[in-house]
Amino acid sequence: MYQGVIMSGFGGQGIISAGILLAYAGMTDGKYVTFFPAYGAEMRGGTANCSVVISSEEIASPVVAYPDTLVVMNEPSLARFEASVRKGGLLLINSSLVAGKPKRDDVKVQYIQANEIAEKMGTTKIANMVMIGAYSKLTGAISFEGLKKSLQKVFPRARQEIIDLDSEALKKGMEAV
Amino acid sequence: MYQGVIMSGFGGQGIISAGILLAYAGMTDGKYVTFFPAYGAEMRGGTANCSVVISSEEIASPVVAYPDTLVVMNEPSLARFEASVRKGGLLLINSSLVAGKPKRDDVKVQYIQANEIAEKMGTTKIANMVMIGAYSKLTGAISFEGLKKSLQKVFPRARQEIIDLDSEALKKGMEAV
Amino acid sequence: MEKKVFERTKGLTEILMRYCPGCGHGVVHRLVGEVMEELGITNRTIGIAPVGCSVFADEYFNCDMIQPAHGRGPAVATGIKRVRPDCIVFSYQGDGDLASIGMAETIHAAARGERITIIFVNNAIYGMTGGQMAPTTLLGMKSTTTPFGRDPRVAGYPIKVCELLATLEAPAYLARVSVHKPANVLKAKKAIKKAFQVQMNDQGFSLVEILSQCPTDWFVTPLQGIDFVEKMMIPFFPLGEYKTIEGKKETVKPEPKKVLETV
Amino acid sequence: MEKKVFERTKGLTEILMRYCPGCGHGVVHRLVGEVMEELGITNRTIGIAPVGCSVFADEYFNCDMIQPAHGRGPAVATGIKRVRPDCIVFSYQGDGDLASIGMAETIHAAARGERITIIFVNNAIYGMTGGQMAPTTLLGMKSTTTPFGRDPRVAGYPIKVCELLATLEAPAYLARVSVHKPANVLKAKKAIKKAFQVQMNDQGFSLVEILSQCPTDWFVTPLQGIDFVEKMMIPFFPLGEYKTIEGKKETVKPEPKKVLETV
Amino acid sequence: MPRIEVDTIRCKGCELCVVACPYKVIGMSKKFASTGYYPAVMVKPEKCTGCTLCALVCPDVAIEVYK
Amino acid sequence: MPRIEVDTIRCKGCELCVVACPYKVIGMSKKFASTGYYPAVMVKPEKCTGCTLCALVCPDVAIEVYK
Amino acid sequence: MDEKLLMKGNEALAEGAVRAGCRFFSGYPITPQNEVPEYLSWRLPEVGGTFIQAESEVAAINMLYGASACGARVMTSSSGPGISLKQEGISYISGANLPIFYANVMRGGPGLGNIAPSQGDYFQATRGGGHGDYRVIVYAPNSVSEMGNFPKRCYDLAEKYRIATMVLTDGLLGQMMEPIEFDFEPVDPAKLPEKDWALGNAEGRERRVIRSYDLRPGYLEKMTLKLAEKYKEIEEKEVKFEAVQVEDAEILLVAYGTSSRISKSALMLGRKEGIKIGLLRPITLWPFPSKIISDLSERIKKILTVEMSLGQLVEDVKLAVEGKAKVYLHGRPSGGIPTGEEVLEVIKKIMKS
Amino acid sequence: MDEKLLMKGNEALAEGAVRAGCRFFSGYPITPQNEVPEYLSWRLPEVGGTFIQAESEVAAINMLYGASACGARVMTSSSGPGISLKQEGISYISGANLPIFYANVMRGGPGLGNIAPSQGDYFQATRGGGHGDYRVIVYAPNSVSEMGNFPKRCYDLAEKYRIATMVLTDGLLGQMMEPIEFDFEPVDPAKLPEKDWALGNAEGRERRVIRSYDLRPGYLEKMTLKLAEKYKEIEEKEVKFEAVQVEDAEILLVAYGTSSRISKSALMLGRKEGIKIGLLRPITLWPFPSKIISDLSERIKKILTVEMSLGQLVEDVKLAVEGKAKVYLHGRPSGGIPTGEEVLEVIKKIMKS
Ligand SMILES: Cc1ncc(C[n+]2csc(CCOP(=O)(O)OP(=O)(O)O)c2C)c(N)n1
Ligand SMILES: Cc1ncc(C[n+]2csc(CCOP(=O)(O)OP(=O)(O)O)c2C)c(N)n1
Ligand code: SF4
Ligand code: SF4
Ligand code: SF4
Ligand code: SF4
Repeated sequence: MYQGVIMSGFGGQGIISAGILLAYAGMTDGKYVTFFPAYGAEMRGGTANCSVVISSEEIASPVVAYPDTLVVMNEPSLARFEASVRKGGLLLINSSLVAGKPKRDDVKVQYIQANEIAEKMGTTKIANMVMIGAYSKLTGAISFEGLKKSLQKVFPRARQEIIDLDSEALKKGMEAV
Repeated sequence: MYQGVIMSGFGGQGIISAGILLAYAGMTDGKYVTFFPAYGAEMRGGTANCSVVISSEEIASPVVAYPDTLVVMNEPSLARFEASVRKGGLLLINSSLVAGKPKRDDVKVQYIQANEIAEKMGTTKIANMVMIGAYSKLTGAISFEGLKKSLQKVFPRARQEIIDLDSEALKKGMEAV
Repeated sequence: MEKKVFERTKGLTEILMRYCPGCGHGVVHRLVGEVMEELGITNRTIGIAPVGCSVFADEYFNCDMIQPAHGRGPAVATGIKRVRPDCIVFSYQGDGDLASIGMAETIHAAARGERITIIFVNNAIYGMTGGQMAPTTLLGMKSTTTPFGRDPRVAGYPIKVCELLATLEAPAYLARVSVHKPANVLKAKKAIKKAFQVQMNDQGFSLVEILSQCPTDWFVTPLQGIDFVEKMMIPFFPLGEYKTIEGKKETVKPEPKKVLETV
Repeated sequence: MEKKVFERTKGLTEILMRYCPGCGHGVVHRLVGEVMEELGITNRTIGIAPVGCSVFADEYFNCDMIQPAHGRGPAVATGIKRVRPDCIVFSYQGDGDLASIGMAETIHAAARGERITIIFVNNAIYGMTGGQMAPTTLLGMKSTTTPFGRDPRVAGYPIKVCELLATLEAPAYLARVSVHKPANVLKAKKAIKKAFQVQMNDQGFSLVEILSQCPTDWFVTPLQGIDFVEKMMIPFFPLGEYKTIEGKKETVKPEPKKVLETV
Repeated sequence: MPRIEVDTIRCKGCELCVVACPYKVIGMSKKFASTGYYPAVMVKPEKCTGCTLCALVCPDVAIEVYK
Repeated sequence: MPRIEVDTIRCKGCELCVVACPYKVIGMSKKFASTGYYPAVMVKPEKCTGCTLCALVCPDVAIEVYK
Repeated sequence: MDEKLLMKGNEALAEGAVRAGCRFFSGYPITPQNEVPEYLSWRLPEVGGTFIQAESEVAAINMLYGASACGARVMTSSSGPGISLKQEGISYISGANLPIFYANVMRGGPGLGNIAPSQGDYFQATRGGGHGDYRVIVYAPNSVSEMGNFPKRCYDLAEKYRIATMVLTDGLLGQMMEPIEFDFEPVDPAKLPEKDWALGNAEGRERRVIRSYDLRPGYLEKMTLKLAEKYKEIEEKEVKFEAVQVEDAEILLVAYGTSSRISKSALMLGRKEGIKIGLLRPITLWPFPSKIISDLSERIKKILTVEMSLGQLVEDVKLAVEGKAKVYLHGRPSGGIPTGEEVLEVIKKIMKS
Repeated sequence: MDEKLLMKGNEALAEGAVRAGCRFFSGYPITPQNEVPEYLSWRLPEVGGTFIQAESEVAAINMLYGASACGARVMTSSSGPGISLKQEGISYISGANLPIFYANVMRGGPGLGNIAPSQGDYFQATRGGGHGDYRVIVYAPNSVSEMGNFPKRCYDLAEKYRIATMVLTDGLLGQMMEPIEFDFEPVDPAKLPEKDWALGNAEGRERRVIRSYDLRPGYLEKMTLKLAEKYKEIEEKEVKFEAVQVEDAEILLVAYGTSSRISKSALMLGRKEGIKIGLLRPITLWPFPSKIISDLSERIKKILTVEMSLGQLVEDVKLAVEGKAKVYLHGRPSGGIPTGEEVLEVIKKIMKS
């Protein structure tokens, strides 16, 4: 089993922490994992993206040139990464923020109204968790338990309510697909 | 014709300007020349020495490892350079300041009371010129005319009296050997 | 008829600025742009962008620009001004750039009295690299490299650049302003204009220190940012003019060599 | 019975000093040596020799010594003192070393309030490299790189280091003395002693600036040298204490983060 | 009538103009722009005097003022 | 009787001690030492008070004073 | 030994240094290594160590000079521009025989360049960007685990030989996260043997002097010849490398750090297609594993160097090969990151040629 | 053209730069190159140029960055430690494609070292002591005449390729005096073609930007690949060397600068004894005369590199030779100056082996 994932969106959408969560959950599940952020100048705004690899074998390169899954959190990200997705791969689109439609017909496309779902739960800040939940369900690359256990590790200073909310959002994401 | 010369003495004895004068005179005489000072930290005191090559052919290395002539202006210089003089070479010693005697018996040794001679002319500062005069006479490597013409070039800001005095000292040096 | 009473200055390009929401850099950029435009010098100005968030200034100012090594703006400005004394030269710098790595270059350009203008944006933090301590970070203030607050015993005291430079002979104009409120913005613009004029009149070195918000790396909202400038920064970094050309006496040029000749 | 009333301090080694005739470095060396001896700290002192004529200081002071890169004495001292707070650390530096290439390190060590002592020998010239302009070269003064006399328009103005550092919060002791006459030598020694004591008492950063003769590169005799200090240097670089621990107020440590939380 | 124009591409929703306006003319949009930010909008356009104070503090030169 | 001792290996003949001495005790030797310098010597030894002023200014720590 | 941690490479590096006994860090922020000082700013005080944010890289390296002269295990880190500024200091430290450890988390150059991962500072690291004849031991990790475990090796060698040691890594390894296990017991620096050259309290011993100069004619040459002996010994004893499937290889990849992982990807992809690819990964860049490469080149006649630069490592490979095999280069400078697929393409072309 | 002058190498270098159109110098004193700034401090004002004694080498190189960005012919000079401090600036200048000229008058290193002549900074000069992939054109004079005449060549190339150029020389060539004739007409910089990239008055043209960075993904790589093209062209077109009696040589000496003169001494001494010695002197160290050395190594099977270092040039020689001949080294580091006699001894030993 090998999953190369790219997640991409605006700075501030929690792309990086979602990616770390993914990697942590993979490790918790006993897989090999790597996480690599496309770090930029640290200013807010602009786009943020990261690459995660989850694999049952040792990972050579952590570079994900051709993702098996692309998680798209904003419009520009679709344009930038769509072409790179592996044939037969998965395109996971936050349709709350992405109006455009992908041109590829050789990949699986899944839309999620992540912001709407999150907003209903009280804050759009957890839209990233919704997307991760959906990813976990669709690919089976990571388990919900792995994700849940990892939340506390990734956000060590977060209060329990927040963790619970995140966990809830993961679930809603799973349910949405 | 090839002459490798090392001049050595205290800082302040005019070793460097004497060396430059030698080189200038050689050039004026139509020879190839190089001059190389053993420059040190610039503070006063300590020893100063320089290497001059005068040659009728193009000069490869300006480094004088085995001088044809060694001009010794103080005691420590004798100890330091004596051994390096080429067999059959010349050891020119300012005996006003050098009490020790060379151990070599395969070189020509010439003593000059340069400081006494210079002092009689009014200043020990021209002892270097006395030595150069003696060198010119003994080796014929440079002409008195060449030296005289070069004085003004080497000391462009010196007054005529000084130049005349230097020139006189050169002569006295020639006469002393 | 409707009139535009506030429009974008031609001193800036049209390119979107990459700074964070509420960042003071944008305001300072605009003021410099307006001053260039008003003084009619945009065409003959050469600007220097620092290494810092405003590295991008080389895209934003509508004049010839150059982007050099971190902290070396004043040295680069010196090179430029000496070769092109007909041009107006300004160096735009952050606090890390100017007062940490570039401290020597800043002081020496000032001491030489280079005819340059430094626009010094003091936001008490390293913006671009993600919020490390700056030489102007206040005591007790948290940063990513002073996680428990700046402790003077470990990390020393913040440096007051205007006060420091005011001890030098050569600077002709030194002022500290802020851009957190409209009234301050207006004063800041006056100071910047004066600094450029001092250069245009060949009067000497000029520097304007501008207290500026960095909400991102202070971990606050933009509105909290302007409060922080008001309540914490200004009390420590008093606003005002630290040196003006009026107060500057003519330089007497003694000739020690003469003295030496007579001793 | 005959008594030695002045003898060579044990704070210095027996090695002959290589300085030029009439050079002030030797006097300053002796004073530092005497102070170390009198304070009983020679064994636990680590001295830093600069790059400059006094690079050889690492042979002359009778304590552990280190010789680092040109101008970086204060940084090296910082590294040493932080690792060995039990040791007394002094950095001996010339004007080029301290105020030109090392300006940033000097200011920042001072601003951090490092518990170190800097012995700053200001002879208004670069000695070791043969008489180039120093940051403290007086206006009009000739040097091998200001052959027509230092012209402020080209080469800027001399920098007054004590005055500059006095604008910082952290320094605990700053004084300027000279060693050209016996009375001054005595005062210089007092200041040096005080500077070491400030360090021993953990009170903060200390620096003594010593006006000193460099007859060789001033192209004068040693006697003319001391006249030059008296007539030209002292009027420009006033002697005295620029900062003392008495005048130092306790540091208030504000906590901006708290403010931020409440804005 | 005095009014402001907010360039929604430039505006980053920092709200500095909101507090700078003495007449509380400006508020924040509920809808984010293509940039991901929620831009400033006139909420009480009728109160605008064209004083330019909002424009003075806007870090993104997003405001133009007409009178 | 108070007196000074000049270390002729250390002395570089700078004459600072000569002018520092209030009693004009010190003068310069006419003969240079092995170092090439002309060292200081007591020229009026009887006038020496052992005040140590000469030693204070000597850059080469070449003077020791006895009393 | 430890539970598996998911760590950033930079944090692993910092934590690894602390566990290896580092108690003094001075550095200046620069992307992509900021996590190193940020981590140490709280971690070092925790173990009684000192963290200083220096005013510049120049100051930082000179603080190290002082602190290491007192015998402490010290560290600094930076990226391209900052490492350049440290070259004078590194040359001094080398001349003075002081043991230090530092890291270059490479980014794209020259100049301000960018902050993407790159390997353009290989020459600087292995040839000495500073002045004079000196060498620095260079370790090149290729995983977060190695980022965490190499500082210990560096300190041990640094003190054994009194030499500067470094980790040459890049923004990818610095920024990526991976599980890590530390392979050594934490070092208590107080229990390390005393250094008989360190400055400090001179009570009851001769005073000590640390310097990098000797102005007396001839002496410095002797000092440097001593350095040369040390370097020779290190070249003989301290070479480290990893060889992957070289036994039957028909083409040999040579790559270090990030590009060695990419090369491994290519190797795995290629082997699946039946192409006999081997990989030689230098772990120490100086001393360089010349012998093994020379040996392999007797048999494998095609060698491809993969690096994220215009071609720097390739020179060391050629120097080792001495014409015995054909040496090719796939170089992506200034932030270009090759992919396994891309490298495989190059391999295929070479195999056909 | 001129009367023969007896000049110090450093002064020849300074005068040569002025005659070649240099109108801006910023530098910081350091032995053994002090005559350069000292000379220019009065000479530049004479021709309306600017002399600045910078506060440091770091400031000096960055002043150059600014001045050259305005199109002036600019210069700085230093020695080992100072050149190390300039590495960041040189990397920036290279990244920004600015033409500058500088000189390293080498002294003994590493560290403070000494002030004797040395050649220990060869790697730094030819491999780029700074960060990132860049190259500097390096001229190595071996006489006072060349010291005076090479600045002109450097400026011409610097502007032709928009690249940093340098003279790598040493304390011996800097301090020695020799007769010199300038081989070119003085350049009036006002008459040089205008530079269409220089900063200044933007009236009537697009504004210009000079920078060494591009943070957009992929862009910097393209910039650097452009640099690489330029480097390739220079390697093809601008190699300079001198070959002495190589036709019948049975052993080839390779040496540059001071050690090439010493080698020539050895050659002359050896030829007198009937030993067939040839000498290949690289005049440009980068681009390196690899081809001629490679060609010669087809025939001459013994090559001796003579250098005043632990062995740096020898790597370029080996890279050129690619195993075709045996390459020996005679290296004297840190101020050791070999003699012709000494080199001849080494030659004899090699001939016997
Ligand atoms: C030599 C060097 N050191 C460090 C850096 C990394 N760096 C980039 S910007 C910066 C500091 C920015 O802070 P500041 O100057 O205060 O400007 P701001 O970003 O806050 O506007 C640093 C340290 C660099 N690019 N070069
Ligand atoms: C990086 C570097 N730059 C320059 C030098 C050359 N240098 C040696 S000493 C010195 C200046 C000495 O002047 P100062 O500090 O005033 O001390 P002094 O010799 O007058 O006592 C310089 C520039 C050097 N060694 N290293
Ligand atoms: S990080 Fe701070 S200084 Fe930089 S752009 Fe953002 S708010 Fe402005
Ligand atoms: S050159 Fe000047 S500072 Fe140096 S030793 Fe001589 S007199 Fe003293
Ligand atoms: S101040 Fe400018 S950027 Fe901020 S909200 Fe108002 S219009 Fe938008
Ligand atoms: S002061 Fe000292 S060095 Fe100078 S002359 Fe007197 S004894 Fe000699």
